[in-house]
Amino acid sequence: MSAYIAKRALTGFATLIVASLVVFAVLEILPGDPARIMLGMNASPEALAALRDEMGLNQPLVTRYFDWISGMAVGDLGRSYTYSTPVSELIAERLEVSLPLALLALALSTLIAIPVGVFAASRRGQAADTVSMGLAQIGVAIPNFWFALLLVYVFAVGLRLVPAGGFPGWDSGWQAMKALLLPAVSLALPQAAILARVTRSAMLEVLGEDYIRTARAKGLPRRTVLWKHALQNALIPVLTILGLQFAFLLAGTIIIENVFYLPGLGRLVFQAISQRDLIVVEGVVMLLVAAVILVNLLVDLLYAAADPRLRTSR
Amino acid sequence: MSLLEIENLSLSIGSTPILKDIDLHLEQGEVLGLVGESGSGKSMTALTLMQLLPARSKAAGRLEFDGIDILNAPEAAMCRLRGDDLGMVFQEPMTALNPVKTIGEQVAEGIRWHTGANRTDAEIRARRMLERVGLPETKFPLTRYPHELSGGQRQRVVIAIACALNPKLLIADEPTTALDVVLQAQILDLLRDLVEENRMGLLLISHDLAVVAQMADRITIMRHGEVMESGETAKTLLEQQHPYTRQLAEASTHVPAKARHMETKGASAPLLDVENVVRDYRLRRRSIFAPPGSFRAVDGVSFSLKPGETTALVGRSGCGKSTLARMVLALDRPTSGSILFNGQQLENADDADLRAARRNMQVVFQDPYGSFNPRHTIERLVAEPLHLADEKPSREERRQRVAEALDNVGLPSSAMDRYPHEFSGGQRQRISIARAIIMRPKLIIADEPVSALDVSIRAQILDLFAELNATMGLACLFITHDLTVARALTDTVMVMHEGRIVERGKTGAVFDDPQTEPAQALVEAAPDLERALARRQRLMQPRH
Amino acid sequence: AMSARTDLVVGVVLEPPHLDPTAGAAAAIDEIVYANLFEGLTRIGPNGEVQPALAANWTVSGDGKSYTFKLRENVKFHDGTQLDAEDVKFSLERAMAESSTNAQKGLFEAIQSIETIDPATVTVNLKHPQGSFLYNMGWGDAVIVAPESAETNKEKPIGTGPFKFGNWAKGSSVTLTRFDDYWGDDVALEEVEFRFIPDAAAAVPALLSGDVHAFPNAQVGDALGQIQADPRFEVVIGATEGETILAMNNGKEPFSNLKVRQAISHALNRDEIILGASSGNGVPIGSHFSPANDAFVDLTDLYPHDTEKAKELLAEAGYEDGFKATLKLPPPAYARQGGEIIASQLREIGIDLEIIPVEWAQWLEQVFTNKDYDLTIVSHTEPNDINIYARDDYYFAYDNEAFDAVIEELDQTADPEKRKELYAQAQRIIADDAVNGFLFQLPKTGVWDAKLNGMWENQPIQANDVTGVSWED
Amino acid sequence: MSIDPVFEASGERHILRQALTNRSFLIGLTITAVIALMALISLFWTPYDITRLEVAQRLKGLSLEHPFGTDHLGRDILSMIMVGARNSIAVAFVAVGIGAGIGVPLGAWAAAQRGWADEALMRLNDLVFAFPALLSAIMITAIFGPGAINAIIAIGIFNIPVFARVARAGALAIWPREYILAARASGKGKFLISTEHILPNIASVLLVQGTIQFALGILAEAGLSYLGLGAQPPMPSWGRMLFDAQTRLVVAPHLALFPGLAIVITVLGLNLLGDGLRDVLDPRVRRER
Ligand SMILES: Nc1ncnc2c1ncn2[C@@H]1O[C@H](COP(=O)(O)OP(=O)(O)OP(=O)(O)O)[C@@H](O)[C@H]1O
Ligand SMILES: Nc1ncnc2c1ncn2[C@@H]1O[C@H](COP(=O)(O)OP(=O)(O)OP(=O)(O)O)[C@@H](O)[C@H]1O
Ligand SMILES: [Mg+2]
Ligand SMILES: [Mg+2]
Repeated sequence: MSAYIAKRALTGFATLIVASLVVFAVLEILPGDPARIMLGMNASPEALAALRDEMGLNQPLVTRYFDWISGMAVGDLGRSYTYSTPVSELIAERLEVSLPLALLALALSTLIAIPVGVFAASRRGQAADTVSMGLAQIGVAIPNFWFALLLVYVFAVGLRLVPAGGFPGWDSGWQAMKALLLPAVSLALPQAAILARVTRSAMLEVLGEDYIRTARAKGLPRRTVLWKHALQNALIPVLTILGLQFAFLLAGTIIIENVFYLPGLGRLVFQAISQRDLIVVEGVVMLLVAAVILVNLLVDLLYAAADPRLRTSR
Repeated sequence: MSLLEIENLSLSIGSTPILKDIDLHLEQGEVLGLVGESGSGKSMTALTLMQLLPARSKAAGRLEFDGIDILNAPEAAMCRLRGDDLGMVFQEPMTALNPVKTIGEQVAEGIRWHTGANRTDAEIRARRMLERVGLPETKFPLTRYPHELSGGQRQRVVIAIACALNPKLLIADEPTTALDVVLQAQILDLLRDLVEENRMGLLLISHDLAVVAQMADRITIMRHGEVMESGETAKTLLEQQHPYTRQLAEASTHVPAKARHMETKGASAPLLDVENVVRDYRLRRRSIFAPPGSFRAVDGVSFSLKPGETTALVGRSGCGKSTLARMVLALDRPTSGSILFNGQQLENADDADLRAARRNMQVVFQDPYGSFNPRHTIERLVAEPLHLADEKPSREERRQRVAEALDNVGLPSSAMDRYPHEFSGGQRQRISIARAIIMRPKLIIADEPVSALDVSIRAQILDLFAELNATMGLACLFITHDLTVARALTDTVMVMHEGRIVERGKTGAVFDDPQTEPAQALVEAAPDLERALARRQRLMQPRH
Repeated sequence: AMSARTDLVVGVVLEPPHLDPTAGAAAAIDEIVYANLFEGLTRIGPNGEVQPALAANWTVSGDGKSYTFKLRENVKFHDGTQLDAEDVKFSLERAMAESSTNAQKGLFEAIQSIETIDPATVTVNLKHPQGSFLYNMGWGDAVIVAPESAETNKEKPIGTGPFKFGNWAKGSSVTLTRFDDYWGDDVALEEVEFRFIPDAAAAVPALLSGDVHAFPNAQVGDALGQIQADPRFEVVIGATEGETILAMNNGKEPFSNLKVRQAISHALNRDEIILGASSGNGVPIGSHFSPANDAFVDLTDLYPHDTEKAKELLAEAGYEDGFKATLKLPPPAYARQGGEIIASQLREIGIDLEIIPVEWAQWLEQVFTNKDYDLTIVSHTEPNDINIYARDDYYFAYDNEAFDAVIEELDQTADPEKRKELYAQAQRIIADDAVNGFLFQLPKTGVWDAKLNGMWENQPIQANDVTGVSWED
Repeated sequence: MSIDPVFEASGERHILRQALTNRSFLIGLTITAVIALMALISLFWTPYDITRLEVAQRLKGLSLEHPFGTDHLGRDILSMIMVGARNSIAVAFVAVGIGAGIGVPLGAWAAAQRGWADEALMRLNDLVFAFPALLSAIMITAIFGPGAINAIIAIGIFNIPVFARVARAGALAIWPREYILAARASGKGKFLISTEHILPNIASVLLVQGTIQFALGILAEAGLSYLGLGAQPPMPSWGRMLFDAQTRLVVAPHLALFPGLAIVITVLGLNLLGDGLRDVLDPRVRRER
């Protein structure tokens, strides 16, 4: 097992290197001069040149790449052009919002979707199945930003139960939690819908397996069979989707963070791209790539936890 | 009162009638064999008993088990019954166990549910039961997962689950079909022991008359959802009063008329010459630093085949038969050794060089359905090897040749424009044989060509092989685990064990007097209807 | 009785890159710190007038080349140090220096030298008289900082204002808190949070849900009508210094042709543009000058909306069948929506525009720096910036010696009346030349809680001075 | 030798009958057809010319002249929805085309080749997957400028690994089948086998995946447009209409309602169609991702 992890770490590392090259190259051809953007329309050419120098933009490409990479190796992601603070600090601050948000959304969608999926599968073809899967279909079809706006108008503007957006910081405790509620729900809805459908179809597949019949032949009642025998077997495809979702949630919050003006990673990177704060973009993208790799590894380890057949075969 | 009494049982699924007026009864300590061709309703009868029928099923009639009216029993009552007084062993040991739970859990689960025992007590009982079916704690701890067991071992676990609480009735639905003959014999022994020990009733479902003859006191023969005949095993099978019983018995002992091909001229050069062939499968590395391990599936096999000669390759499951066949077909490359076919070296040839060899060598696989692309018409399927012809045949020519090949296997040319799913199993296997012979090859390799088929269909296909061998002078390498088939079709036989050929010779000679231990085990375990009946008759004599 | 609330949440669109107004151009910096945290010698009042700030008063020498400022007593920086003349000298010299990163170095160009007479008196000597000097000293870029803290002001600003820096939750908000040792009258508010809400769509619910109390410059578009009707809110449409123009590349065929530019000017229907691009708010302009300014001349009638006239002029210029051109649009709504309307208006006279939306980064590079454009729409928000038409190499590619002369004279003139006249002249020249299509003055749509007093109505400079704001009981 | 009777009905009619009794399929097909028809009609006719702005008529509510009202520039929203359908569908369609056109051959090739080619492709897939799709789409539009074409490229690129994966998984499941062995025994090479046997057998899985990606493409276009990076004026798309509507929700909710519903209904229709197709085409094929 540890050898397996080592191998995965190695390929993950290689992926990171390739990713760093890609990111660096892509950002290099991004039009727009960061210095110009920082100084605005009426900046003098000398001021521009001075700033470019200060930002290290005049150095040769290769030098800059290796500077960046070697910095990253020791945890130094460079300094943001626009904020002139270390990128790692910026990212850490934003993660305080994005990570809990993603986890909350993930928890919400999992807690809703899996019971719904199991329930629907156990009543295949009955009204409960049709209704819950119909809702899931609609959930998948609704653009999440549209749903988010509806939520804001109902729960923030209309009922005033939660703030319409913004994030007061974790010092404010419950308030912070409240601020993340609507964003998490709007992120979780389509995810839950997808997950519910995957759970249902995985369950249906498992319920047709011979060992379910064996379990029933032991005299176990239906419900016990459903939860104790079927669910764990249906977990593999569900885990796959969960893994994909987490990566999506961490990065895909750009739109939702915009709707709720949350100071998260998604908005940081969105803003950084439009302001050509390349070093920040690079840092965030590398972080996300690393997160995806890590989550994939985690999912694979969870596979093994869910299915003993996968434990020894590697 | 009988343990199980079934009267006028009918079953329909949706609007399709499945069972019609079934009558059955079974006493304590008795073994009842339920036989019939595929789809005759054997499994459905069993599932009705367990009340585990598919959705939209409707059963009517009287079904009484141990005084309980099963058809009208509520689900809760059935839950109490299943796994306690009523145990069932299903057909497929590979899939009958939950892959994510340990065998201990799976055996103990039923015990806990029915007796309310705590985990430790249940595990103690589970352990005892597993020991009983031949899985001792020392070698097979409760913490094993199903995938860590072989097929036969898994089937033992399934039996342990079914018998954990000493049921009054055990239903075994084809408990051995997925196992090789040696394993089959072991499982049957086990079942017999359990019956004797606990005076358990056993409903043994099988399509194999030999197996049933060996095991059952009484036998019931089904066809199309109806009971054809039932009675004492030996009597029923020997007297064969019902025409269907006769048909079934004949088919299962069928030996093609040995209209043997022209005598093999001893002097002729071998068609196929396999020399010291080895095939290693690489196993996954255990760690990045350790060298990858390997598994030797075929280990130094040499043999040769003359034109027109038929040879059987027999052996237990997993001994390397298919691997060897794939190498001879040049679909797989040997790790070492050489294969000479028709004067051409195969082991290192590339696709272009192989065209000539392929033209003279074709294959028939076990599963007639799986060997067709379901989306192609029969014409296209049968014509596939024409790809090897030097000149691309015209459309008419192609149809002509396909029609000819179909005719050779006894199918009308109207079959050409249809799709595989529109044919029965036997017909499909004919089609795949048609494909194999369309290029008029010199050698056909048949990898278990009849083991997926029903007894009656099997007989037809065996006849076809015998006929083709006689009329076309085909050489044939016949891979099978069924000794009857080998005996019926082939001149010589090779017995394979763990990758090696351990014994070879004239078919009759080897089977009548096996010399090596693996060959002996095979012959001994092979169920044989006539022998079983003879023994049964001997046993019954004193009672008369 | 219940005491009035002392907290305030102000919504602003952009987050500043840092908080040092003397080291960055971003208006977002001034919008938080100007007058609240940092003060200069003078300050700009709510209507654009120059008021005393750290300088209690001043005298100007007869030749207009020397200003002597008398500093207030007992002014403390937030770190407790005392303000004196040396600090003023340091601040101005730092801004003027070669290595200075001050974004508006032009403000200090005229300064010859700075003398400290005594701890409370400073004299600034100019190279030549400069009419706008006192105004210039009121800019955010000219605030007074202390030598000890100058370098760390970006992250932890130390000024002399009534509010001191509290906390900056990056991406979210900046909080200022009351400075108890302030030299002037105490402010009513304890704490002011500037919350960043970049998305126009988010601003409306933020306001309606009560999360944000005031948007000095609300970009709420058409929702404004709704908010206006709501008694909970006060809506004040004020003026800004933002002239919205349809900029033309005067250096490129066919826009180098006066008749073509005039034809375009005639084809524009300002009312429709203001309605569609700015929800009907905004004052039409006929030249590059703010109607809020004293020196404003209304030139909107010079090229009234007249499609026939426009077609005629186009024909005279040799484009009977019109022509194709591109219109590059930066992200703001006024540009993107205005662009669609203008494209549809110019199509009426046969000019077929291809709309190319660009990001700011691309706009700056392609349009502003490389002059690679035909037409574009943009708002020039710097105050009194008509002089950009005199710049060589500016992106309009406009060159008129007569105009340059007027601007030069303006620069040397201190007399208000004379200046006014010169401004009028300048406005007329560029209007006659139809350098650009002059559209409208960006409105400052202030929206705030009706119980809030003392918010600025206009935006003479980019700042949100909340020193006079208080809640009604 | 006796000749067996050949029985049972032909397969084609079977599929048609299945299709006509499958509820998801029928509903999905109807919705999709209506939307497609609407887009098609908009090529020749719309109730109003959307290139002519009547700013004075802006933000009108629902009325007989304008059943869905007018937008902020006075255009008829019904006409906008019709033309927007065209653009939204075109973007999603071409993006799926790019994804399938490149991804399917790649996936089939990897499955046929196995070994290093397979490994390399899968790692490449992982790499693309590792980049957050939306983020990369933003970068692509940052390089080439926002616009429908670039949205297509951005969405298309992220469809490639999806199709490659599905094709590879499907092909891997088919390769060990006996009929492939039979075809190899008939001397057919990897290319012929892939085109003759593998692709037709994974076509239904791909078709189903295609409808899913199509639906996702419409959502992705809407998302990009919502950030102002999708279709650009004067070209309407549903996403862009929502983008324009967001600031006007309180005054003119119909601006967001109709394009939003259009998206929901279309995506719903496509999903239903996909689900239905899966049942109709191959009830036995297991769902693969
Ligand atoms: N779920 C089902 N729905 C409809 N018909 C079914 C279903 N399961 C089985 N059948 C039909 O019921 C009949 C009896 O099937 P059953 O499984 O009992 O046959 P069997 O005798 O066990 O055959 P085999 O030897 O192949 O196991 C067959 O014709 C089969 O097609
Ligand atoms: N690709 C492979 N990698 C590793 N081991 C393999 C592979 N294919 C087959 N084996 C192993 O090689 C041995 C021989 O397999 P083969 O398929 O030739 O058996 P067989 O004699 O045909 O058995 P059966 O009668 O069950 O078909 C088995 O133990 C099998 O597990
Ligand atoms: Mg059966
Ligand atoms: Mg085999």
